[in-house]
Amino acid sequence: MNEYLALSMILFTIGAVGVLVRRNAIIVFMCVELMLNATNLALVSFSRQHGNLDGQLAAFFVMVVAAAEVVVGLAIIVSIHRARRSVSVDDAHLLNL
Amino acid sequence: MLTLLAATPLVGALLVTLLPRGDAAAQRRAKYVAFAVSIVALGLSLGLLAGYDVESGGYQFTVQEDWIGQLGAHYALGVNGIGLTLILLTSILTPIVILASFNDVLPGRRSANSYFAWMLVLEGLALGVFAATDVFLFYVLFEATLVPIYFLIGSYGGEGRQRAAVKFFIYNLLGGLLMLASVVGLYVVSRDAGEPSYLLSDLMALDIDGTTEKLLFVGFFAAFAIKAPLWPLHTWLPDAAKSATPGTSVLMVSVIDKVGTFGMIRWCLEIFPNASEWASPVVMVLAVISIVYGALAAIGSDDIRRLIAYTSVSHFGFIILGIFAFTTTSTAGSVLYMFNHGLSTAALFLVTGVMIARRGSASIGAFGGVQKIAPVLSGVLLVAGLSSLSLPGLAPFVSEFMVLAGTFTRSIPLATIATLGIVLAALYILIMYQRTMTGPLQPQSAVVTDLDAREVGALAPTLVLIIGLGFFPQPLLDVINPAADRVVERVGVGDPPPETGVAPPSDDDHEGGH
Amino acid sequence: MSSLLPSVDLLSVDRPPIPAPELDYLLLSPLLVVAAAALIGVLVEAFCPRGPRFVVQTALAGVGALAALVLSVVVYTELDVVEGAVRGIGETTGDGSVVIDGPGVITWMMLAVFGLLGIALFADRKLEGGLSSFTGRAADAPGSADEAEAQRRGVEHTEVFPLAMFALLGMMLFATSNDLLTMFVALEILSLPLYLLCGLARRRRLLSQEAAMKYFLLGAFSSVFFLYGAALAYGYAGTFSLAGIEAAVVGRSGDDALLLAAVALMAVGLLFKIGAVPFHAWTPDVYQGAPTPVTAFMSAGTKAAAFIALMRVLFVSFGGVAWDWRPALWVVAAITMVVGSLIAIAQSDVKRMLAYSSVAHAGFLLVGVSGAFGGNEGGNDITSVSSVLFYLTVYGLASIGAFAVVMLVRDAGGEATHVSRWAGLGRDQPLLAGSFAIFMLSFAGIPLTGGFIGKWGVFAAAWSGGYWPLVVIGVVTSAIAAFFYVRMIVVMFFTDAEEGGPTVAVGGVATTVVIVLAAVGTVALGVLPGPALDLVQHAGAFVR
Amino acid sequence: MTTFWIVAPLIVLASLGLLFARKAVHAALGLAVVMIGLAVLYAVQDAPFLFAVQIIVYTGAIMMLFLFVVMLVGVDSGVSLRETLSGQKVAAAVVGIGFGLLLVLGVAQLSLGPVTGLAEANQHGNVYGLAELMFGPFVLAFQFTAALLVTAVLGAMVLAHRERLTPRSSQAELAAQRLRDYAESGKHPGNPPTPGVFARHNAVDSPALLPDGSPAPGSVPDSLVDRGQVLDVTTDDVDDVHRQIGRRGEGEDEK
Amino acid sequence: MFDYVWLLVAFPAAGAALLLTWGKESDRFGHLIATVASALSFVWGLVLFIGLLGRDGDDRSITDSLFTWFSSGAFHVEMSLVFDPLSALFVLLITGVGTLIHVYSIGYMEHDERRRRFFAFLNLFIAAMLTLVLAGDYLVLFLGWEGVGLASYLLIGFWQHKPSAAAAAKKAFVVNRVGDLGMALALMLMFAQFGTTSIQLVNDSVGSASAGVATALGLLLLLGACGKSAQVPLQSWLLDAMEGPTPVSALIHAATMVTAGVYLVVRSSGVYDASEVARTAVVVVGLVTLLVGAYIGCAKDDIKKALAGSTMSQIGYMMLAAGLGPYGYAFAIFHLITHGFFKANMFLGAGSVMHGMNDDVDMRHYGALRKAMPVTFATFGLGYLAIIGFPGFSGFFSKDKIIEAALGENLWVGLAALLGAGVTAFYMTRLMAMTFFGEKRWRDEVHPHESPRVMTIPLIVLAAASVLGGLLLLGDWITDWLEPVVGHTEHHELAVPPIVISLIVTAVVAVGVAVGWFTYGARAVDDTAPTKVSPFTRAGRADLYGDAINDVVVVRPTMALARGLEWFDRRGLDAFAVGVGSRLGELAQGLRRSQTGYVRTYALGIFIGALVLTLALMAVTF
Repeated sequence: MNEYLALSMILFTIGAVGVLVRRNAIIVFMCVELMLNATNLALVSFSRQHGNLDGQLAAFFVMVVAAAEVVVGLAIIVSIHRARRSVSVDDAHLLNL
Repeated sequence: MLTLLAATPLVGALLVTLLPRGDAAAQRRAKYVAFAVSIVALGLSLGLLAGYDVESGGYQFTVQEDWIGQLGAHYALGVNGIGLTLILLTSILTPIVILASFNDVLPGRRSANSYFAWMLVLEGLALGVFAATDVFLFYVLFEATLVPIYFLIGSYGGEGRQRAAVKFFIYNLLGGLLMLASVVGLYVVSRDAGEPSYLLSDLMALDIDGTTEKLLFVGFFAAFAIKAPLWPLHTWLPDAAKSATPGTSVLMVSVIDKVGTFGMIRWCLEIFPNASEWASPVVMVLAVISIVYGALAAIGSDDIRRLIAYTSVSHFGFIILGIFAFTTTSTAGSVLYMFNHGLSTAALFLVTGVMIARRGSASIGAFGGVQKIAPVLSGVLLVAGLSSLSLPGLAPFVSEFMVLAGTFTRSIPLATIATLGIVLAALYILIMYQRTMTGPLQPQSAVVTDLDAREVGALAPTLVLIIGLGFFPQPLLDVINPAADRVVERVGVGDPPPETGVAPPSDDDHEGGH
Repeated sequence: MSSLLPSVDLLSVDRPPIPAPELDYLLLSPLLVVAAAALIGVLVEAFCPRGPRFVVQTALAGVGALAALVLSVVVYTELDVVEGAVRGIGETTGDGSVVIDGPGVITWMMLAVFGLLGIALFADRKLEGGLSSFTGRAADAPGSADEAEAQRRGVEHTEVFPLAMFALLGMMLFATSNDLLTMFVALEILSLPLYLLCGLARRRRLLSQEAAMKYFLLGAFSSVFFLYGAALAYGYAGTFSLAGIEAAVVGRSGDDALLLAAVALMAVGLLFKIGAVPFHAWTPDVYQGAPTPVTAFMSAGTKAAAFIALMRVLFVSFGGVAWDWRPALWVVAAITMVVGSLIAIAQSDVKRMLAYSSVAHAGFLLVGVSGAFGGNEGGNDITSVSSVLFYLTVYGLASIGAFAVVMLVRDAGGEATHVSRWAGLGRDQPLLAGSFAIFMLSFAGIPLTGGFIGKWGVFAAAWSGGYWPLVVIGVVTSAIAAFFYVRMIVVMFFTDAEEGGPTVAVGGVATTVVIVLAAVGTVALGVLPGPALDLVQHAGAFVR
Repeated sequence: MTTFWIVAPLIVLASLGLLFARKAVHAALGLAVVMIGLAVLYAVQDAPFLFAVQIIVYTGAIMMLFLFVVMLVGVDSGVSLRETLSGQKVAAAVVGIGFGLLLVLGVAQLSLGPVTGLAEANQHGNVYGLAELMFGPFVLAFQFTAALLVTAVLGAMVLAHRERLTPRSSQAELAAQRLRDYAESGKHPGNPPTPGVFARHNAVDSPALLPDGSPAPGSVPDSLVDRGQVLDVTTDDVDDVHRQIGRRGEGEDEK
Repeated sequence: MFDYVWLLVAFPAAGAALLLTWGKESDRFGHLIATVASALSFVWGLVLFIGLLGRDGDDRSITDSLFTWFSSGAFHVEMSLVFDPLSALFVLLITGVGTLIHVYSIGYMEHDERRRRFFAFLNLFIAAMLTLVLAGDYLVLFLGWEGVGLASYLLIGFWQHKPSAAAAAKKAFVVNRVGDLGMALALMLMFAQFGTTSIQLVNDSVGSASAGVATALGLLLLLGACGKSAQVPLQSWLLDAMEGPTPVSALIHAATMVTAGVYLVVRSSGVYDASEVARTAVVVVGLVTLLVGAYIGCAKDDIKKALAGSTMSQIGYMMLAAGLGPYGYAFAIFHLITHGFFKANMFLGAGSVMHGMNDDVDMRHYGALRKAMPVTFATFGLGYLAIIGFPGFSGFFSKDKIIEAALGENLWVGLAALLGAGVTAFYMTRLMAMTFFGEKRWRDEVHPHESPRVMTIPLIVLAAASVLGGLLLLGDWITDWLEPVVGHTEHHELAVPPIVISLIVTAVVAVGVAVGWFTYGARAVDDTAPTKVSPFTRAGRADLYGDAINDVVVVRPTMALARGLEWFDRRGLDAFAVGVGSRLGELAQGLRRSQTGYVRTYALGIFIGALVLTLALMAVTF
């Protein structure tokens, strides 16, 4: 049980670090997806731990949410790419100070 | 009655705002209306004085309505002798200020309507502040007074007005917010004791835990000390006074700053008597520093308006000293001092305002020998100045002496150092007078013409009052004394008896000659 | 590994039927009506010809929000008193996944009002020469010929109205979710439309898109933290239900580390939404880049919903470990106030300034939350919940009003948001500038404005909880914060206009109404806050 | 358990690809591996339904969408590899390691007690169990998820869909316009049509058609004409072409 | 009758008020109003005095309480006037000399366009001075005390266009304020100690207080007296005060106001009786001033300054006498009165000389005026004889008594007083010689002439008084008269009979006169002051460096402190307050830079926040 949790946490952390270090907006977004997946793993594990399906259902919802989020997110990324020909998150820093 | 009194200027302000603007005639009309309103308010407050039962003292004309029940806030008004004195001061000074400000040159093409409207707003709020017997109501009005002054300085003042206005605002707001913390704390204390209530009477009945009381006291006191202003929290005042129009300065220093000292008596002493006593050594030392420091800084000032501001710092030191000496004499003296200082500072600001406006400079060095061409102006300045240095026979003397005498019974060293203030006062006034008015007429100050009838009309009442109260302060003291008594009793320190008893002056002695 | 063969499960026959969940449609009606308005909006988008579409959408959204407001009031009157440890009103529905209680319904009302005002701003088509503030065609590259053509033809994205209604739905659901899963879904429902809306500005589209992307990436990032926290909480308690978690916490049935990690991570997601330091960094960029009507709506609505959710989670589920999270929240509140106020001083753009101001206000609100004061026996106290509710109302009103004013102060390049461009506004447009001054004074907490009572309330709540040092920090920060509000007044009233200063566009009736309502509301809540305070106090505590 | 120890390292390795892969495609593939690995772990943990959904929705749909976008913006779209923010990587590494350690050591080491297992919950089958929840306590969440999906659709529409503002000009219109321009301003009408223009085929042997439908002379290489290999153009063809691309053009012609 | 004591004050006060507020039309007759007001006061004073004479010795103190000035808590101050033998004498002196000087001024100020105001100020002075001496309460006394200070200020600076006059006026006021510091503290001490400031009550009960209190009171009052009476160390203003018109110098800075200090000491006899230390201090102050004043008087070429030095010196005598306690109070007052006559006489004479000399004050430009101004010469000569103590003249009696009493107290004190008498004779002889004898040294454009009648008549009257003032001592009338107020004790028996002392004094005076005559009368005097003079002369000319010392010790440090503080206030304290603001601003700018615009930085912030938050929460459990 703990090992699932540990794996989930490791994945979560890798995802978080990825958000910080990757500059390609798409990859950044993939990292967020990785974090979501890590969460799902935790949910599923806890579900088995507690012997109820709430966790699994939550994981299912997360997938749905993730799907919607991906659509919106990728649409935003694409529209930015269309305007700037770039998907680097660092190129978008007109708003500062 | 009190509501009507406070509402009159506010309604008047609205009226003045709504009057048509623009050409000279419209502006003149606005001025006349504003003046008339302030006269009505004066009449009302004189009516108040007439209706006030001096014999029974205490709070009169009380009004009490629930306002924000959840907070325990009430719309509660009432005046005792102290409040009445300051209400009188406010309503006397406002028409004078309005009259004296008739020809103020406003920056840009700003309209006189709003200028006078703001003044009336300020008057209304100030009257409310002095009449409030609910902490919350008081606080609200106290803070609200910042806005009109802020606009009066920032919009109509002279050079550096924006900076000065912001400084004024932030400085005072900081104090006000510290007080807010205590106001909030007071709610909690009062709620924990039962129903929340901000009524003065309810709060006085509270038994506040020692540490909490000190904490709450500090918040209140900080606000009042900034407002008053007490060294070292005074630095906003010279700047504000320098940049404001004379009328604004008068309202600010003579009226609104009194809220600080008034608040110390009304709220700090009444609600937190133990903490007040606990803090009094420190406060008294600060007050004495204020006295000497303000006077010295005034001596060193070249700008007339800053000079007057520093003198006020010094005078406020006296007032605060008297309050925290906790004797009936000194407390009553402080209240009387508030009134007198209001008058003398008003006269000083207004008459120097005339000089400065005509000369176009506020630097002492820009004048010289003005007495020759403007004897009336110079005479008024001299009388105002002499009252500021507390010459016996002029109103401030009595109050200053009462403060000092009361303080002396409490602390001889502090009273002694404070007395130094009277020497320094002579220096700052006379040096200023000497350098501006006497000597051969300087060519550059030849533009200073003498006071005209309107200006004399505006200033005369202050001078008459200054001289009159110098000899006959007792009627006012009769109003003040019961309240001062009560405050001192509340703090519970009590007047120290004379060290060496003398046969108490029998009544025969007093009325012997008659 | 039998479970790898699901077909076996699917074929079994002896399964009891799943009972239909009990839904109290009356209680849910505000949610449903908003959802309906949004969905109908989508249909309108598909089937209504372009000509009347804008008007239809506006009306639809407006009616939806208004109906939500009315229904919320109706619902509020229907709520029953729940006597618990502390008095509350309301009940749960949907098998406990949504709780319709006093604070929640009041938040609904608040949100519905904000929604109405926001819609009004969305609908102003006078400012851009007959067009709304939103880009005509988001798909066009900024500056392209297509865009110019779309502009010329007056093409508009009327989808913004359904999107706004979805966001409103999300906010309302967020405030009344009674389990973490619903809360997460609500969080996403409110976030996604806002991400989109942020990117749709007509002017400065690159900035707008950038804002959208930042908001989106960071929003997604932080909501994952929330989700992970929720997962850990589930791990701790074995349930997502707030009440279930509370029971577990009270019984200490799990491991503290898990619990506290759950609190912390969930807090990250929620604090992000309210814009607390150090999770605030998106606020200025997004507020500045987003179309101003969106900023107005978002600043008021998101904050309200997120705060209620935050308090619901902390007070209901984790009230038992309040001693553990209060110090942390304390520190966050203090840092938020200080940093928000300080950086605001250094701003020269009105929208950014307002953004940092919103950060500072998040700090002040957190002061009220940190106190975590649920009231004494007497019941009629200023509690954390009631004070925060009141504060949110006045903040939201002033914020929407202020952004509405920002919309009107324009020059050739659109909104003139640089502070210096506002010089002399008070002389030319005394009423407009006066309204803005009222909002600023309310933000600064000057008496006779709602902001003052609001501040008083949160401070009272914090002090009641024994957190007076935080109150002191709060008041000192207020003074710092006052500096930039006051500076706006200086610029508008005391500074003479520069050459070619901004011209104030005559906004549509809607915008004017919004400004007037916000100003009147701000003053009314300052002078006579009694009824409103009554309302928020009557709301009582959260119902489980 | 064995499955876990086989799959877990794979997952971690694949996930590291997200951190270190230079190309977005590689990262996406790494993520796909992670997802599939997770699917396996779901299956191991008595979550057959999620196993399926993970494969179908996540790996199947979401990852495809990612890859699609990656292709759209260009596989090699230039995100420079030089770090622009100094210290960002170090800070991220430090914080990440700290965070990971904190969670793993602080939280994952706790004793959760015996695993209850899902035997009971799954007694009527996993899907049934989930359905019971979904249509029970979480029905509202489920229903409002619809809003999420509609939003997503709406968003995609708003950001990507370009409504046609003007009807597309037919070739006939364009040609007519060119000639009008020539008549009015002497602007060169351009080269004569090349083979395949207006024809049904692009092949060299189909002659270009003139606006009236007749074959344009010289549009087919002479050698082909000589060999008689020119595609025959019938009126039907022309009508077809009209029907396909230029209805309005035809109408105008008739006028 | 005695219910109307207040009329004494009211006449001049009303006159002053009338003249100050009345417009220009009163320019023509304003001076008459003032003179009449003063004269009325004198007449009324005379009536009252006679009324007092008709009463028993024990019943000669009439308290007239007008109204309660102020009353609060334990503090109760009556606006009360006391008419008793002491104040009666003063009333007569003040109103009498005052009226004469009013008359004199009519002529002296004839050509001054602001004459009306001058008379208003004179009347103000009379009113204040009368308040001072009539006061039944120390606070009322203080009112008069400051009132005369104000009048003095206004009159010294009457010619405001002269910067020196304005400066002198300010200086007088400020130095007096230093003295007032003592007064004010004494008043407070009285209040704290006795709960009252009534003169009667304080003096009655001071005996029952501790000696320390009495000493403190005595010293504080002495400080006040020093300021008003120009005693060392607060003497410096008097010489500058000669900037005022000469009648002012005569009235205020010779005859009346400057003697108020003596009056104060005598009036507070109860206090001084109770404290040996305080008395000694008074003696020392008086003695030092006596010598300092005399020394300065020797060195001045300015006729008014020489007279001013003399005034200081003579008041020193009075202080000395007052410091002797019951032995000397009466003699102090006696000398005060005779001095009032002859010094007023001489000042007015000096004014007359100046009037004839185009306002030139330098004696080196005079000489041989006895022929040009015979009346002035004659009256001045009589005053001269009085002041040097020529036997039979008033000064002879009064000074003699003081030296006698001083010798009775302490040999050295007596000897010093004796020395003073000699020096007085020297410098007065010098003055006489330089002014009226010798060769004429006038400038060509000057045509000395006798003053008009309106000026000479007062001179004549005062000269007569100077001669006859000694009559007051007849039959110890003055000591008996004052005894109910101040008490009187004969001094210790002297080793030699009083007549011997008189002879010794006369001899010393003769030596002084001789030295003076042979130095200045018998020899020609330079018409410019020699510059190569001994350090002693230089010191005398520089007022014994009194101003320099004040300057170095007090004025410059104070002004430097004031400027420094003002600077500190702007650049230190305020800059600190503002600095806190700007530091915050800088901090804000620094924090603002954290907003880089890079989304990854923001994400890092969130991540760090998450880490710290988690850590913080979990730290609770670890």
